[in-house]
Amino acid sequence: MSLSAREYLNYFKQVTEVIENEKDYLCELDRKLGDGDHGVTMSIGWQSVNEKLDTELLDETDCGKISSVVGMTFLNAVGSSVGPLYATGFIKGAKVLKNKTELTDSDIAEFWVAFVNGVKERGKAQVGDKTIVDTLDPFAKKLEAKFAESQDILAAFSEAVQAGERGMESTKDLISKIGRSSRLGERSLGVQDPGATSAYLIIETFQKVLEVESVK
Amino acid sequence: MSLSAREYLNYFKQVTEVIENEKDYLCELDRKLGDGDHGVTMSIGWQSVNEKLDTELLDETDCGKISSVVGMTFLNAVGSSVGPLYATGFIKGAKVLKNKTELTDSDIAEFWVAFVNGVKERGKAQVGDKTIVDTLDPFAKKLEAKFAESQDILAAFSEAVQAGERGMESTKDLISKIGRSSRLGERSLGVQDPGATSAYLIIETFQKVLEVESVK
Amino acid sequence: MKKLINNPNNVVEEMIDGYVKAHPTYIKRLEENDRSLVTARKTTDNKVGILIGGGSGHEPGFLGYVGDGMADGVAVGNIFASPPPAPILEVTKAIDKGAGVVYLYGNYAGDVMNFGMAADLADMEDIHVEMVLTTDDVASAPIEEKEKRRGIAGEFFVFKTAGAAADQGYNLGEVARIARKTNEFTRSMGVGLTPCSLPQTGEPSFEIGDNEMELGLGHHGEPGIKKVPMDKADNIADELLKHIFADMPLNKDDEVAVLVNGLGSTPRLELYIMYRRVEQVLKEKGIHIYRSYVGDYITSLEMGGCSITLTKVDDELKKLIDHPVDCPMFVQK
Amino acid sequence: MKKLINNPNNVVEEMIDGYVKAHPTYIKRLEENDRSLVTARKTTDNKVGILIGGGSGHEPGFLGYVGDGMADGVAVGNIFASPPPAPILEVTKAIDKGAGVVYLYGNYAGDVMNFGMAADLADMEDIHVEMVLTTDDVASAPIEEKEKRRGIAGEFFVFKTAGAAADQGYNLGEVARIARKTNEFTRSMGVGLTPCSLPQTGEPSFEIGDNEMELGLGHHGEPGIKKVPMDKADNIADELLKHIFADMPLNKDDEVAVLVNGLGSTPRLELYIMYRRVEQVLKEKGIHIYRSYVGDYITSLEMGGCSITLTKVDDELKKLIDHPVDCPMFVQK
Ligand SMILES: Nc1ncnc2c1ncn2[C@@H]1O[C@H](COP(=O)(O)OP(=O)(O)O)[C@@H](O)[C@H]1O
Ligand SMILES: Nc1ncnc2c1ncn2[C@@H]1O[C@H](COP(=O)(O)OP(=O)(O)O)[C@@H](O)[C@H]1O
Ligand SMILES: [Mg+2]
Ligand SMILES: [Mg+2]
Ligand SMILES: [Mg+2]
Ligand SMILES: [Mg+2]
Repeated sequence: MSLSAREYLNYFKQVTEVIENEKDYLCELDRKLGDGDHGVTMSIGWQSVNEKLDTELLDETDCGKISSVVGMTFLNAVGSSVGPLYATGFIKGAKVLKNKTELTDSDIAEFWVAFVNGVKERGKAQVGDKTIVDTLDPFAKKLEAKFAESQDILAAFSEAVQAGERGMESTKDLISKIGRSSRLGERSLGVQDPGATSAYLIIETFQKVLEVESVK
Repeated sequence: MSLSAREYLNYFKQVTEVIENEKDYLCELDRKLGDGDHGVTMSIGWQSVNEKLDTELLDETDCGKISSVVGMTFLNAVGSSVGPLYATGFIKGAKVLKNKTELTDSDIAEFWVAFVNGVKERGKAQVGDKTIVDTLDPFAKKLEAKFAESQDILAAFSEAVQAGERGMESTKDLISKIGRSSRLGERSLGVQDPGATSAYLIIETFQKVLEVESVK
Repeated sequence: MKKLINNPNNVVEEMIDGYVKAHPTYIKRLEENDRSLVTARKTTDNKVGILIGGGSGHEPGFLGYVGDGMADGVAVGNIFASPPPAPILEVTKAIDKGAGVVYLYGNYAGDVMNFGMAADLADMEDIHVEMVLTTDDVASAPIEEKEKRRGIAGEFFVFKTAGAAADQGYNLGEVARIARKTNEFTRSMGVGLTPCSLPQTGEPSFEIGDNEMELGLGHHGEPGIKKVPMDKADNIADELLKHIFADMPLNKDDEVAVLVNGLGSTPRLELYIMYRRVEQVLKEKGIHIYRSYVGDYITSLEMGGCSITLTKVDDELKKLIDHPVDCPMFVQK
Repeated sequence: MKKLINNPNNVVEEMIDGYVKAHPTYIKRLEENDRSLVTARKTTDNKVGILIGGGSGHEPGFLGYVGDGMADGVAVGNIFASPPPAPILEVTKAIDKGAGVVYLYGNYAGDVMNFGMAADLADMEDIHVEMVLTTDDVASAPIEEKEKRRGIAGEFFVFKTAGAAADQGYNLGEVARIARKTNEFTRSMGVGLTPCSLPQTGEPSFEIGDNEMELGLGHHGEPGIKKVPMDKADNIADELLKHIFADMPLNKDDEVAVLVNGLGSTPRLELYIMYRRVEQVLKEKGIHIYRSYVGDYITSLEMGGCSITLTKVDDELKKLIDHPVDCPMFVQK
């Protein structure tokens, strides 16, 4: 299986759509734990990316360029906590994709591992802090291990996303240690972390792209 | 029939009580037509009078003094529109009662006529402007006429209060021409004027005092 | 209605208490009357005294505007109620330096009566008093009955220019002339989005649907011209300006001072969005903005909404608008 | 939720638009980035640049504090969201006069990351940057984890003293030292009564019962320590002060600057009632109030409630607190 630049661009289109649909839900989670803007922020960021997809990136074939423009565009549109986090992810990932117009299975695996490392470096959060990292860290670990084992990106990705989902769900039972909700203490129990949720949407959407691709 | 200074003081006690009971209703009317404070203002004013009744005026026997202290106390406690209006009423009335420790029927009639003239002079409102005057003007006219005719204060007062009541009720069908509600135009239709209402309570309470007195 | 208060009956007392303690170098209470506040600073000899006042609940109006370059004293009323004559008289006596005192207040039945009574009493003490009523609210009566109009946020400009004139040594008649001229050239109109509530009742001051606003609302929650559906900021600004222009035609190259005033709970963010449109419209008409004020200048407790005020300025008024001010709630360099 | 806005997505753009048009003699937008605003006035050569910034919705924070004696420039974020590095960098470049730039911002994950990235970029352009985080909110973490605390209204005092120090010619290290010292000696705690809502969602930022308040609420509506039943102003002030004193013991004859800050929709009347109690308590303890500020200094849109901030001042800080300021939303003589 491989992914063309066009399909890669299309992935970002789909993220835009998913975020738009889940915007209210993400805000609702953030109202309980933080300042209530996570859905709005994600939407502003992805709408801005979407505009780039329709203009500057329309005929772009360098997947590295696409990834870094997506990251910078997202960052400049939103700032916020997630701006630097996701932007760093896409920019670190861009290094893996540099000059590539077609992504192989291992490019894909490497991209996502780099992405997650970028997020972790930027935010310095640990698993268990009730953040994006609770979704992304188990996801990347599983992806790396399973892909090394099987070289089957579809299967590995799907297992990784499941691990990410479990990570996301685990945030319900966590006390926030970082970010706006870290002052909530016990009151943060029971609510799923908005960032962990949006991170899950981002990887889940990629899985769907792979699935569609695999049956072509 | 005659009224002692003690009974005159007691009248003011009763007004305090009546106003306290009708406070919310007076505010409600004023919310529809003005700034919603008429009940609060009346309450502040009469509570302040009440304090004077229990202290400075406790053993006062000069009804003129009582009336002017009530007026000035009310004024200083509230300012507002009704402060100068009612205060002027009581102060003009005080002139009639000066040095009197016992009020005759004609003192009573003269007092109220002077009271109403005071209010009218101060506020310059006309009957039909949707104010206190809509209650007080017909009340005073009727009182003067009926008392001149019959010399029966109880009967005259009771007819006068009825005239005042009709005047008060007539404000429902009036468009405000003065005071805060004068900008409401047609929207002031259907709501009874708060000032006309409090004026009615003041005279109605006096009628009750007379009635109790008459059966002694 | 949640409020940061103790006993609702003491809110005005306690506010004044806090206020004089917070700004002891600016303001002090007179011993004669605890609703009488005067500047704590020495003012120049022979200066005309500026006395302002009205009900509480409009802060910074009115006590916030006592200080250098604005008012010398203020008589403080109950919430939304004119002060009685006594505190007005005490302030008058305290700030009169022989040059007379100008009373500046909004055109409300209560204020008219109480300030009028105070002026009569001052007259008996041989103090010259000039009374100037503000009547800037175009929504409150048609132009033929301009003298019936109530004063709203435009009072700020009347205080500003009259205060400056007194500070610059104008005599009693001249200060009063400036105040009247400013009022003459000032028009305001407001819109109410959400009501306030009196501390004592806790009840909303007016009823309004979730999707409605009250055009021409008074700054005590008095009903305005009519309720209309909620609209975009630009359209609201256009509507308010339309009424103002109809009332006071402005020509190309006229100059104005602008005030976009918040009623209490409307964030500055929204006020600046309103201002943005005001500027656009004035620009289109070729009217120059000489100076702008955006913020809470005369409020109605926690009411939501805003008003727009335009004052047409000539060279004389411009000089007075620019005069520095140092009050606890308003400073201008 | 009724708001005076046009398209909810454009509120920040339109606010900035209105703001720069209202105060053209104070502030201008950089061509390089429309979220980058700098003072329109000439500042002294070799002055250390003061850069402030953060999310929108806190007005007067942060753009309201650009002017003489405070900040030289501001990077403006979306509502309640840190600005990205780009506008921060552009402001940095514009206000650096070779003496370096101090970044002053609240301790929020987003701000830390974005200002940090901007500082790295500035470093690549050979601009010396010092970063000072404010961490005044005692409710946001225990004293052992002071570095985790968020910055709330106490930021005002950090801007005030650092801005004054830069204006008085202090060098980069010294300005940063002053900012850190001020933060070190500053404690705040707030209480939330009613939520605000984001223009884009219209949803209340937190849930609270009709008879409850949130102790220690953050100024983006982040939940605080706990919900407690609504209480009298005096008791609320006592409670907030109790937490502050426990955190920063003050002794007899210590001197403090006080800020009673409104969160947006709380009338000044209530803030002064709160101040009244603060003054009483400090007096009882023999602590002297050097200077007081009461009003909306750092808000959360139309949130209801307030915070109390105490800054312990010595001679050095007193001189800086007294330094004159001329900003569009804050002037001090
Ligand atoms: N240091 C960090 N590392 C990873 N994720 C973080 C970090 N800080 C915050 N987050 C994530 O950011 C989310 C909040 O994002 P958002 O609401 O957009 O930003 P803000 O907190 O600035 O309002 C949190 O739910 C959390 O998952
Ligand atoms: N000039 C006037 N003459 C007689 N009554 C008046 C006049 N102006 C106002 N009023 C009365 O005052 C009432 C309002 O009183 P109140 O609410 O206490 O004062 P305010 O209008 O200052 O809030 C009105 O309902 C009206 O009856
Ligand atoms: Mg958030
Ligand atoms: Mg009233
Ligand atoms: Mg009133
Ligand atoms: Mg945010």
